[in-house]
Amino acid sequence: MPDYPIYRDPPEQCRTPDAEERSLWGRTLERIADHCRARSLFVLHYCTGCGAIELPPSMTSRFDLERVGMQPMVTPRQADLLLITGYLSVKTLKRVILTYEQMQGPKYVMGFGSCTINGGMYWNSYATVKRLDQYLPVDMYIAGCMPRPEAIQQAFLQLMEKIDSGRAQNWKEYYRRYDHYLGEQQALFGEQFHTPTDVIGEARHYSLFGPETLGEHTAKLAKYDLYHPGQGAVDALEVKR
Amino acid sequence: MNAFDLLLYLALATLLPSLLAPKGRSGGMLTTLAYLLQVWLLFSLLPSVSQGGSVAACLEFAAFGHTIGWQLNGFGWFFALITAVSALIASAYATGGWERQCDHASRLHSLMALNVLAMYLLLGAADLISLFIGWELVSWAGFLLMAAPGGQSVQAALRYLIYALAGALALLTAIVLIEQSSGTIQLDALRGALASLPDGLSWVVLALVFVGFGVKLAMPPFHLWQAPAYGYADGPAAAFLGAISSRMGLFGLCLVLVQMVGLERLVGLALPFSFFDAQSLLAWAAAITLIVPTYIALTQNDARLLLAWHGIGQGGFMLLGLMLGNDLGTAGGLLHVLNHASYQAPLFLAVTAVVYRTGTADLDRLGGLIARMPWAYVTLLLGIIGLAGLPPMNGFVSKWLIYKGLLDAQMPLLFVAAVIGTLGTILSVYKLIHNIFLGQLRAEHREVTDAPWGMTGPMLLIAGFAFISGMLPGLGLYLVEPAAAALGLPMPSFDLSAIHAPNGALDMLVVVSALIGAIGFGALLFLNAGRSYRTQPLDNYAGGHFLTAQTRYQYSHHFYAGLLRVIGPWMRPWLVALEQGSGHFLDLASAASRGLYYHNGLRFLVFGTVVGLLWLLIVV
Amino acid sequence: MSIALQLLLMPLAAFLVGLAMVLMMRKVRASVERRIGPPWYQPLFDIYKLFAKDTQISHGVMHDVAIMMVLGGIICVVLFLPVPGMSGLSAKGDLITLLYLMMVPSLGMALGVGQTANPNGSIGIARALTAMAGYEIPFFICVAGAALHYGTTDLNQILTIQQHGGHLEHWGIVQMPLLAVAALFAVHAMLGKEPFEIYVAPAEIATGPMVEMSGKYLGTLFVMQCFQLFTVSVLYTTLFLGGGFSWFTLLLKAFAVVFISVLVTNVYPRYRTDDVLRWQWKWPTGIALLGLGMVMLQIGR
Amino acid sequence: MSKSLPTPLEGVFRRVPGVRWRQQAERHLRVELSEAENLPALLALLKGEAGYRHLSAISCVDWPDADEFELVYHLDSYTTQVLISAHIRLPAAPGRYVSVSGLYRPAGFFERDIHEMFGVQFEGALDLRPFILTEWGGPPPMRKSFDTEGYVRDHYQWVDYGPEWLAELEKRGGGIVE
Repeated sequence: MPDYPIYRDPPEQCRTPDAEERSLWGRTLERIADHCRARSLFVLHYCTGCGAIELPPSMTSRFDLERVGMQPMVTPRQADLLLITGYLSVKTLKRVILTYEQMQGPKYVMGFGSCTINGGMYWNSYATVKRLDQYLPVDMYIAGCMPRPEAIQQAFLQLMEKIDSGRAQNWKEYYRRYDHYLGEQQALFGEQFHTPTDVIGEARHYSLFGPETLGEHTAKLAKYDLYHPGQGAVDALEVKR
Repeated sequence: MNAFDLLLYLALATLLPSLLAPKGRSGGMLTTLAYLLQVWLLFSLLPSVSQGGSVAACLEFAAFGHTIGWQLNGFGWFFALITAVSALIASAYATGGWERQCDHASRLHSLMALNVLAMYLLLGAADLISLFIGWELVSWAGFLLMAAPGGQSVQAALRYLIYALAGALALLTAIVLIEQSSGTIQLDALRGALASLPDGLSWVVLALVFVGFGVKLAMPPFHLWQAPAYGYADGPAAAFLGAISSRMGLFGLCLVLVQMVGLERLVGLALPFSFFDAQSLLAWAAAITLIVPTYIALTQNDARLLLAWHGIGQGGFMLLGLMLGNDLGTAGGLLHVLNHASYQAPLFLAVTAVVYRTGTADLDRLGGLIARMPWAYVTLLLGIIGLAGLPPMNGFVSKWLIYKGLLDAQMPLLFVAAVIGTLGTILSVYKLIHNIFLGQLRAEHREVTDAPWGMTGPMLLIAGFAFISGMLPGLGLYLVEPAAAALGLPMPSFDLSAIHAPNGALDMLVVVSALIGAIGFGALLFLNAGRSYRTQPLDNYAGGHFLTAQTRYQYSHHFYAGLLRVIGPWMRPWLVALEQGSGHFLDLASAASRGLYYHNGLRFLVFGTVVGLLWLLIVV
Repeated sequence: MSIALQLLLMPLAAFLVGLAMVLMMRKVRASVERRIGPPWYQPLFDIYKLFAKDTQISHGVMHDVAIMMVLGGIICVVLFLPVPGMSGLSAKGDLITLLYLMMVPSLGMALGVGQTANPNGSIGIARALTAMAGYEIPFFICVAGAALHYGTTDLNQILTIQQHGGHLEHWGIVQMPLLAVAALFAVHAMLGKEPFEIYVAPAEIATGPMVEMSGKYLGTLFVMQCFQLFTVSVLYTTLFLGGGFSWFTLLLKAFAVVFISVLVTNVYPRYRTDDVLRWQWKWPTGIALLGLGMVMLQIGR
Repeated sequence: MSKSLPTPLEGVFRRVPGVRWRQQAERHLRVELSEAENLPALLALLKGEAGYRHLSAISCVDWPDADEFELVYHLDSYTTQVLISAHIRLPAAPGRYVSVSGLYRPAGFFERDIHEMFGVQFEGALDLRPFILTEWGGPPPMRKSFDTEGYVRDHYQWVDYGPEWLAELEKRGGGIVE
């Protein structure tokens, strides 16, 4: 058996359904919401790698993703779907993490090509990240270096089907296992790495706490005493390399 | 010993407390109480001045065969009431905590009391001489109040004094001409007396009166002094001056134009071979007063100057309303005097509260104060909605009246000029509130808190009145009625909450309650659509950049870059150059004439005899 | 119909018609780009998804209050706009009140965007107000001309004057052709359509005012777009196209107005801010002044 | 030595000691300097007399066995229109050299890049802060002594994609997934 871990699909943990899910009214509302979320995906217009060139053809007249309700949006606040189109240099990953944390609510990440799975063609480069799902919860990968618009379209349809059936809850993992993700990020960027977004505050606010939300890595954030919502800028936020 | 005498003596008495007890707040407290008493006295005068009645004071003396006395009619009463209320709010604000940061607070109280006394004397004038006495006292007291803080405000006040002296001379010649032509100087006797003057003489009188009173109302070309003079005065003094002081010019102008000359005569007084008559000329002067200062205000970087420039602009609105002559225009013009006072005062007080806490009024060094000074934000918000004339506030009612009046008087181009002025106001007020309260909070303002309650209370009170009188315009119109009756101008039919006109009525109670109801419904929709998480201002989209407290992530300097690229070249300060030019010319002329008699007695003798001979020739 | 029922039905009708107009806009844009375009339910699904977002970011109390002000303002404006069968509160507030009420939601949005403390938003609002200064002048000239021509500013009276006798020649556009054309340019800019759409410039200032709006905040701005399309087009129809005898004719005219501006928008790039001003103050203002002159001659001033 | 030099270059090469040049291509001259110190003088003369105002790049070559760095300055002139690449050798140990950003301002960026990638220290350089590898804590990566694969093996985790359907396919010896 090789010493590095073999990728297995995560076991379908039976999550404890919270109160409103059981009530009929809550279930129908969530069902309608999932239906609408599937049919109106806002894609973030942020091209991180070489696959970005495949997106314009999939949006314009030949493949026309607006038929399924997808629109390119400019800022992470308005977007639901983050496309990692190819290899991620360490520098870009830092901005991708900030962008991901600025996205809201049910958000989905889709990795293009093998570079996001195990480094792909740049497997031996010192500057690129090898496994994207160490740093962000990824919903779907598309094989192909780089996948053509037909493959992208088929992937989007699969993602929509996954959202429609309510199985696309992977974004909550970022809150439930934030300590693990933060640990990986600090291993890469240094112990003082943190983003202006208050992920722990949001987890507490939306009751998305998991066993691994707080841990030894998040303890390092405490000394920054960052987050006073509505209090104004805090000068302890200086990011040291 | 009627109520008007009591009012005058009380106004004299309010000088004393701050003179006798300079230290501590007792002087200020007593002055505020005195103003409260004055307001109560004025309200007790209401029944006797409505329907054109007037109250004569026993202060009277005879000189050169004319009796000079004082009596308060409805028109004077209306302005006196606004003066008293503005002084009350300003002095309450000054004693509420502002005096801790100001060494000359007691001097401010006494100067303000002096101003109020001078204004009563002007507003209560029964004849032209007492009018002139009151006018001079107002100018002199205004100069003292503006020069109180010292430094650059003394320069601005001196500049005002020069304009005021020029205005006073023009006014004096006008009074002499009126007295010669009509034989009497009693205002009641002069009612409509100037209508029968020959064209040439009436044009001269109009021009002199326009210069005399226009200086105080800061009509262009005399508008250069007012912004620095009012802007750099002390906070409460600026609020008082901005609210009412320049409306004394409007009082005088209307007294002569509407009461003595009469609007029909103005329409009849046509300029040869041009379709301009006196009324449309004055209306266009008001329209220019409305537009030019508003767009100058747009470019200001100091909050107080921006507000002072707006004070000039709104003066144009009032005159425009009064020049129309139809019922809606009159009500709009006079109501705008009250409305403007009710939102200009809180605006100046809110900006003073910001200066009190942060030490600066420079729009480029402020930002994000809403998180720290919410009550100052609420006051400024109500004030700018009033200044811009948007529905929930009273500013909208008077602007609506003036717009309807313009449309009924079939003057569409003036309507468009008024709209251009309003658009300029909307743009510059958003710049004001955005640069001070919105955007990123600066690191040095993180511990700033709201002004003490003694200051926030009065400004919220008057801003609240502005909102209430917006919801119920009848309140303002009941006060305006005696003034219109005294001037002999028609009033539209109105009740507590609505103004009725055959071709388009306005019921503010319905409009405001519909707005508040809809906002309530919107809140209902908004609040149960999922919970939102309050985050700190640095958690912001910056194109992937990590924001830190050191990055200056705020757009406030050169706020309307696109607009200024178009209108920038139109606003080169050529008038300021003209003013400085005339100043230099006067210096040269005085130096040259001094050369005549200085150091040289003989040349002076020759000069003296020549002038004497010339005089003899003319007189004989 | 009782006033309470009208107060409920008018916003609902406005919202549905607005949704249809947004759908028409996106379909026309798709067909201009030779695409199929979104399904019929797309605008509604977008808005429902935004309102059903699980997490949303607010930047302060004023950010929330401003969005409520926007929702309330747009609903309140619709109550004063007479539509066939429902005159709502239009007897209580006339044309000038309606135009000023239309500024309340944009002021609310401006304050909310200011609170989000993002320079992109502030630049967007500065540009939006500059564009407003651009198109409001010709629009108010047309409003002044129309008010003088009809002799009233009460919208119901304007409708009855134009629908008098049921035939065409009393319509505003027939009596005042120049004013109608100038007003059309101003309406095109008021809808924030392409040549004059300088405040939601995605390429330059990251969608301007909407940069920090997530979830229900963005949903509210989508709803505001629907209401604004409805209000502006029905107001233009009321002033110049004789309003609607029935709902069908009203919608026909309103869709025609929006259709013209949508066709123009899809083939034009975006002007610079000062070019928008120069253009608006030159052509529509000139035409409007000419039209105003004709109206003044007509009423024999 | 093939064709004769254009006249301005003739004068320059004569006056700078230890200059050996070779015609690399039709319009390309390769110039080698024995002592590294007179490179700034050469550049100044070329710029002054022969119109070499354009420094298109500075590249660095790592000779691990000779334990030396070789700096190559690529210059071009719009008047003489002959590309010159000036080569100098530096001992790798101190890895220090003088900056030419005074003569050519773009050299500031080239030197900053070489400093980051090879660790060569340029005195008087405009700015030597990290330029591209802002998140990098390791040694200068372009040196041949740097083991890329070893660095990747320690700092990054692999993943080998092995779902069940692929395992069965391998058992069947390949084929197409139904």
